[in-house]
Amino acid sequence: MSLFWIPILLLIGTLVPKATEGLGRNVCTAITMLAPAVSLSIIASFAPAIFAGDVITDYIEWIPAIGLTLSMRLNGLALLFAFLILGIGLLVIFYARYYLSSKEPVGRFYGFLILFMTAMLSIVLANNLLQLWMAWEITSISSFLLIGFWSAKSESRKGARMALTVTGAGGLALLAGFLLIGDIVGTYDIGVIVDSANTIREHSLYPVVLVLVLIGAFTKSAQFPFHFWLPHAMAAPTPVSAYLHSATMVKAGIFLLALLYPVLAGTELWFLLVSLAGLATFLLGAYVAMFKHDLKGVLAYSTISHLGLITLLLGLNTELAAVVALFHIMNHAVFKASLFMAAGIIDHETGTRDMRELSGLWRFMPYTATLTMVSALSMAGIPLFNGFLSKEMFFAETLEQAVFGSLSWMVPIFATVGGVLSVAYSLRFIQDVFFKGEPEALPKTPKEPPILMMLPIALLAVLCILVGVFPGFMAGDLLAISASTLFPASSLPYYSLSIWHGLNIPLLMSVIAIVGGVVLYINRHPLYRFQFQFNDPDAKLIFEQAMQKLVLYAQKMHNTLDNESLQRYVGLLFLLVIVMTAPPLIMLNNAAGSSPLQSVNGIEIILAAILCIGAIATAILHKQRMTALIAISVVGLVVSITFARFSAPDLALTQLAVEIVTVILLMLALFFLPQKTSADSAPKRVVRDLSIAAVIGGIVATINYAIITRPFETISDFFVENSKTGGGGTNVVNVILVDFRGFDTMGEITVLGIAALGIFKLLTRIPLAMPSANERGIPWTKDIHPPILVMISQSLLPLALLVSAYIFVRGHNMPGGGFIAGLVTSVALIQQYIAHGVKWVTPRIPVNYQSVIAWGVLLAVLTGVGSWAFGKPFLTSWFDYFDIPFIGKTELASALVFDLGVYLTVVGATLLILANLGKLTTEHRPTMEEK
Amino acid sequence: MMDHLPILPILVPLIGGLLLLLPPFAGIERYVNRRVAAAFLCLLQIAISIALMAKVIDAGPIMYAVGNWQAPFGIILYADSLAALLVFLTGFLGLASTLYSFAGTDREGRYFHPVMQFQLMGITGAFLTHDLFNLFVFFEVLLIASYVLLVHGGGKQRTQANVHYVILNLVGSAIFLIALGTLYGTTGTLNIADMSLKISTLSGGEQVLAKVGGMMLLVVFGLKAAMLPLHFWLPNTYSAASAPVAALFAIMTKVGIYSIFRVFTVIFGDEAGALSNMVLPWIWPLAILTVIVGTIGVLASPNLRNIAANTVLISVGTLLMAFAIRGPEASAAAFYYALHSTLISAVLFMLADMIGQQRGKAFDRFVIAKKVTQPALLGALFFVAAMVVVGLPPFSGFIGKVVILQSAASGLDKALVWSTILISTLLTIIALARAGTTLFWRHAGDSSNSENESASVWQVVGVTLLLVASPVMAIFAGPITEYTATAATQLHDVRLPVSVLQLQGGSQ
Amino acid sequence: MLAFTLLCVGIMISVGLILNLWRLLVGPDVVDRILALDTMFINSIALIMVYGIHKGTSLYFEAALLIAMLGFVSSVAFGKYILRGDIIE
Amino acid sequence: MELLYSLCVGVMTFSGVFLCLRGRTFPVVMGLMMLGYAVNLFLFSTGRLSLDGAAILGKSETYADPLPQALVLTAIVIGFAMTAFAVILSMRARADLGNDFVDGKEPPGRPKQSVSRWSSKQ
Amino acid sequence: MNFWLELTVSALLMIGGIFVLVGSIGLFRLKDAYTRLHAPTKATTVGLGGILLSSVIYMSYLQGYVNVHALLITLFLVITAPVTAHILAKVAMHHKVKTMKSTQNEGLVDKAREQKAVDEEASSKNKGK
Amino acid sequence: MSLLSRMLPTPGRSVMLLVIWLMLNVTVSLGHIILGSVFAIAIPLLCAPLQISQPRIKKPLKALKYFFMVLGDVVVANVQVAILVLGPISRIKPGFVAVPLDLTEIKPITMLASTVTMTPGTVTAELSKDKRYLYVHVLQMPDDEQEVIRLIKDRYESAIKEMFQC
Repeated sequence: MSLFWIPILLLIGTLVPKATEGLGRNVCTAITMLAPAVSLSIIASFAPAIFAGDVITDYIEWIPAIGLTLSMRLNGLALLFAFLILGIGLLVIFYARYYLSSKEPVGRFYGFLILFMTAMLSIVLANNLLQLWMAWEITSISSFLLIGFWSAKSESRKGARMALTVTGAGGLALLAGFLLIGDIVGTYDIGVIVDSANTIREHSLYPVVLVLVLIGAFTKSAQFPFHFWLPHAMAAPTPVSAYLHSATMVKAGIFLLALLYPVLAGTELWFLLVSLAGLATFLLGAYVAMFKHDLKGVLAYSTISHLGLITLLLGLNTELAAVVALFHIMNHAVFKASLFMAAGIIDHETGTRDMRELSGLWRFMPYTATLTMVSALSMAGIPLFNGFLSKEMFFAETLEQAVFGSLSWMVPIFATVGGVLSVAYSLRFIQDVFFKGEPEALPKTPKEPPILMMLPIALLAVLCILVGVFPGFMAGDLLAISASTLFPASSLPYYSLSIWHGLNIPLLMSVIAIVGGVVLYINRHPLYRFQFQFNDPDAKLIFEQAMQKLVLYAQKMHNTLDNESLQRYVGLLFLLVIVMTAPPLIMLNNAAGSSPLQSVNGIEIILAAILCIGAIATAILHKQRMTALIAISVVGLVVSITFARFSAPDLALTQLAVEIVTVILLMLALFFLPQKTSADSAPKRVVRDLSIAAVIGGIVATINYAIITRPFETISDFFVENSKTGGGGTNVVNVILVDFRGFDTMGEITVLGIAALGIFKLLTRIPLAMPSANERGIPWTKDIHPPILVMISQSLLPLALLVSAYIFVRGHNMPGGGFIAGLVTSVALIQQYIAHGVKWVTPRIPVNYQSVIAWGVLLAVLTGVGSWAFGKPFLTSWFDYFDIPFIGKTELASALVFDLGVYLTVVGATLLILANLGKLTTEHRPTMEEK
Repeated sequence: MMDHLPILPILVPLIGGLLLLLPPFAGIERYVNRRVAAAFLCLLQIAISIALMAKVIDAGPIMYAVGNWQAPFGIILYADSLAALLVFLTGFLGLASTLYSFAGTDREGRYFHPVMQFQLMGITGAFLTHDLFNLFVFFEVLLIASYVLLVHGGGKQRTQANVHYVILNLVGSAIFLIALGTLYGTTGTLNIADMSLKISTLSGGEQVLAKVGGMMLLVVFGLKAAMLPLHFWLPNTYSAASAPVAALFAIMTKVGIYSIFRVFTVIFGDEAGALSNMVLPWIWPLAILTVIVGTIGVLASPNLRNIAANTVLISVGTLLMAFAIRGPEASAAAFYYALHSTLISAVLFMLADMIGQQRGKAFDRFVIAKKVTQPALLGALFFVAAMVVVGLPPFSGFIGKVVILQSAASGLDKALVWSTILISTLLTIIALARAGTTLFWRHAGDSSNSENESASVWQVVGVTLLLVASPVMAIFAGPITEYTATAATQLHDVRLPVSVLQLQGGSQ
Repeated sequence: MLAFTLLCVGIMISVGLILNLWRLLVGPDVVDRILALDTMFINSIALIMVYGIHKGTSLYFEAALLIAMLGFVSSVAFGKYILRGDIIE
Repeated sequence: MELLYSLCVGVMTFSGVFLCLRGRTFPVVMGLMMLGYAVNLFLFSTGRLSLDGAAILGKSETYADPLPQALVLTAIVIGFAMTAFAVILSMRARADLGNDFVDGKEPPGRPKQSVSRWSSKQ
Repeated sequence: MNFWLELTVSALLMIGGIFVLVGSIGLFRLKDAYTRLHAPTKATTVGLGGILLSSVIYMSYLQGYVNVHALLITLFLVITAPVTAHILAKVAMHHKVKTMKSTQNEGLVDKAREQKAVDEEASSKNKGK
Repeated sequence: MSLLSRMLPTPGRSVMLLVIWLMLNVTVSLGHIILGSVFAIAIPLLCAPLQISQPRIKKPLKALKYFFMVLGDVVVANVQVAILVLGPISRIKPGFVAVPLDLTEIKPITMLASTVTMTPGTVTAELSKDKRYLYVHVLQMPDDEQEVIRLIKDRYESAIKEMFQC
């Protein structure tokens, strides 16, 4: 049976609860437990092989490009964790069935829980670092969901976010660490990595790797200084805390440390960092736990403390310490899970978790109390309970180690202090809750919970005792086989699991711890007084504030960068052009190239002067918009003369036609815009803009000059040579447009068509205010359609149409073509609109311009498609000469049809724009409902 | 028909879009016809692009000489693995957006579906063409279509955003033409492959001019791609657009990125002599800054659409970084990441819309508001989307991120790229956690009132289509990365288009 | 002789254009500006024709024809704008 | 000649850029137009200036480079479409936003302008 | 080339050129908008006519057949130029531009502006604004 | 209405268009005559909806005569105006006159107005709403304004009247 079945099974199990929610809670719980149970049995079925020393692996190729192979490995360490995860998981599911109130969506809860379980199990089974990381992050995510389960509560949300942020940050560091390891070793396969441990440790990036990995592990395991998220994660429902924050998620970090122990450990740096963090966490957690009034708060800090203890063990430079660490992992999971569940019962039955309100529950819930006390004593490290064993071994190891060189002697002292504290808070837990007077003012009258709710606790408590009494029998093999994975190269160091090792210093330390703890508890009040002088820093508050500050800072930065002013955007665009093009231009020694310059005559100088004056006048007069418009018309006119001057008649025609249409358009729009504006730019801005403009102008002029004074080789000769023979036209420009580069033209008319549609769209239901008088306050004349104008316009129309036909027909051989013809037609029709008005013209031209556009483009495209019938590529032109009687040799060309498409598009587009713009003030204005 | 495969992705949406303007598809009450036709067109487009990919995988890059004029004289379409992939992506995104719009967006104004098709045409054209001026034309097609789509639905915010967007892009187009002119004026050709041959033979002043032209091209493409400091238009524009439009826009920045990859790999790539990789010193800092600014934007965002828009920025920066790292491996990583980031950005825009619809006046702003009507559905969708976008496993984002991170080879690159991307990821997580908890977990009162409509089936279909792509991309990451690796190899082999296009003088 | 005449005429027309531009910029009323622009159209026609004669080609005839046609529309549109604000109504 | 030509292009670019940097829509649109002219002239000249020989076969011995001319033609048309859209958009912006600033709002620190002249007569 | 032909062409050109220039000078010199209207619309018509005529002659000579298409431009101008002038005069009246001091019958401007007939004396005073 | 008259609602215009077409193309080849005829027939048909029906010129010969008369006047006018313009400005005495009209249809009026504008020193400024008066701006006002009115009425208006026979 493949190991992959385990996560797959669980993944399916994720969906089951939601599906079976309707069947009732018991059924749902039972079915939910099925997947973990089956998984557990699968794992168990592998257990004998593992105990026999085998390692079961299994893999599927996934993404070779990034070295991610789905690869599973079940070895001793994984087995230990798998048992913990699935075993305690099952108990928690069972427990949650009673814990959650009937209103709460148990299906969702179970779904999240199983998801988490899947992820956790995937971590321990992963044999590929990237795969492990994937699972690692999913634990963060699913724990986010679980912590935030009671999403209506602010503290849940904040706690969840904090946990996600901290573990997420750690996760990212971890990813970086893993990727580095992958880089160093060349693979992410953990087996190989373990084998090449020396390569890593000797690599120059080893410190970086180590720090990154440790950040990952420490955040997850709530090690100092990343411990602060854990207490706030207590906002989660208690089963979640029992599961995530005792047995599993926080242990993921520890697991990682254990997993990479053979790879990364063994260096000074490792011992220093790990033990320091562990020690600090151990003491800090234990100390703070003393002062927490919330039951879960106590447990949370105690968890932190114990995690610190385990980390410390892993950081001690004795081999046995790592073994002890594993042992304590087991023990801690067992007693802490049961304690959390017990706290949940107390909360559930009394309505509060505040130890200042709780007291004397012994009388109301003796069974619960008994079970709780078993676990709590285990936590305190009292003999006969499992906690004692690992704690005493821990004391022993602190004596053996030499991490801090000559300061190492302090470690046992600190360890003992920690022990004292943990005894004290455990005692407090027992004493304050179950004894010490009568309960008063509780929200609910306490009573025993349902017997089945206590079952998980009972099981765990029994386990505490059993392990505590028969450690070798209960846990020996498992510990041995799991510990052996930490020492792949060598055999396990010698150790013995037993209650009694004789009178020795560790025993003394234990005794000191217990006695000291009792004493401390009895005299706790002075300590409280001392402690409460300090303002208890609320990590949540600080964290939230920090986040808020971060957001505010980001917003401030954002607002400074982006003032939502187009002027800045455009200015930056131009500046970037300057910055990027100026340096190479500076490298250009001489702008002038080698071509001989052409001479200038007076006409050209005058035209150039007009052009420049017109351009500058437009810029200066832009506030008097009408005048500026006239000035820009001049520029357009001279530009088209320039085109004519430099042998481009087609361009001259097009430029002219386009310019006129544009100006008409601008006038139409100007009617709805302010005609004049006052100065609105600060002088500083004007100067700045002028400088930008001047530099850009200079750059463009320089480039232009540099280009046109240099000879070059071009592909154009081909067009000239093939225009007649290959394209069937003598106007090379037109042949390029409709044939050589007809595809461009097709795109171009598409643009025109879309623009027209878009403009129509813009005009639809436009809410416009119209000026009733011009900018001088003179009301508009009442002579809307001067008769003389009407008369002339209508006699001009046939002429204009004829001219446009002429221009169209000759386009292929002479200057002209569909586009210009289209514009001429449009202008002629626009002239009719101007003369007669929309009301008169619209019913007389019963044409849907939108369809004209569509047909125009379609015609052009279909002409292109037509060449497929002859097995030629799109837009392959066809032309031939026919000898028609009386007429003589006549040319027919597909390009003409293409050009007709262009013509139609231009007419349709221009009129769709202009005519509709004119309609705005009439009842023909575009609306959604029309047609 | 198979011979004409490379041009079909351009012609199908074009002809389709035109037909949609004519009876029996035109007219306000015939929207059902339009919808059916539009969906059909998108499916056809996808089918074609799959066929194209299959052919390209089979036979290597193919070219299509429009008008039967050979390179470098005619316009050549050049479909290599990269282009085919992006065409497919475009079609897929188009389908999802179209389906999503059936929920009602398409009826909020005229011409939605036709212009959508034109938009697709412009984008695919830009991906397929191998001619600089034709690229300009297709840029304009896609731009004008995007202008029109952006105002779809009306409203102050859209108009305002459009003003900025249009003006900036018009200036951009002007610069594009100057750049084109400069390059034509020095090399005498417009074909990209041909230009790559000519560029290495330039010397003296011509070389400098070509460099200037190239730099201007970078500015233009940077503007389309929203590279810093030309990114300002993006957040406002994208968050103003209606959801399906914004979703489709997710690919628009990729057009800019694609052009950068194409032009600065083929023309100004390793074989451009003195001009080799001249833009790298610029792209490095700008890419990193783009990510940083995008991240700041994500943190500062007041609503979900803004976050989505800023994640687009981050992805742009990331892709540019991948470009700056250079080499086929980085390019391959970039292509995978581009696929992923495009899809997920689209999802976020759609989700923001769906969530907003159910939150009353607050829409998708991060304030206390009504509870959404369908918390489970939207919550689940959002949650997955958020995981994908920040790059958490097991979705495509994780793989996308890892491939990019892995591709940074040298020490300094690595430090820069890694720290930028990872820190940005963390901050994005923070922002999205904040967003999610506010949108779904903090609410005033219940959603019991009837005015809140629940999400339309079409919306769910559209979003799901895109969202499912992420796990699919993750599951089939093996073959996909293999494909992108091929695409990258083809892109970096500058001689390949020269030989495919049968250009003369490829040897010296 | 012809070449010289052409240059002379060309310069005369250009000088005319400059004078028009002066009027266009100075105004004082919009009428003057429009009138100046209209005159510029006409001068341009003349200039283009002269250029055509100079080159001995009729390729530029259409350009002149179009200026005549479109210039008219443009002037009328300007006039209508001043009179009514709304050109097409 | 070449110098004069590039000078004109430069001046037009200057004017266009300056107008593009204004704060109201109409000048900006005019700036875009102007920039368009400049760019068209620029692009046109990349085929080098040729005084004789329009690219009509049979009309002269040498021909001007026809390719840039064709490109400019396309560019003019596209520019026309874009300008038209920009103009109408600025109109729409005025209608929707109540002013004609490119940013849709008065730049900070400027006195409000009276809008009393505007009535909504049909 | 035939000397006389060249002379004719040159002379026509010269006349045309002079009239074009005169038109522009008129526009430049004249004192009010109304008088300025006269200068260009008239002078340029003949000026252009001369140039076009010379073009017709020259082209016909060059190409060896009668090439009269340049006359079409004149046709266009004959049709359109008066309307332009008319519209511009309307504009001038609309804007009530200043007239030269020596202008006679200024009172007609107001009437013309309102498109009144001359004999609608009574009502025009009250309504005129 | 016969097919012919439906195909050719305005034969005169069609002929004119054909002639213009041939002028444009500078040819009299058969192909162009056929093509031109097609346009000459099609274009008036297409334009028909946009035309307001107006009286037609009944006497083409008179029109031709009128044309040459005006042509002559225009040449003279230009010389006169040129002298005025180039001379001292202070000599110019402009003024307005109102010309009462006998014509009633708008087409003849337009013709008259155009003529007035084209000829020496006069510009049609406005047409009264009831089409009874033509307001004319005169560049150099003779002492008697009736002189101008008489000139316009006798020399041009009557000729136009004859042309249109109304």
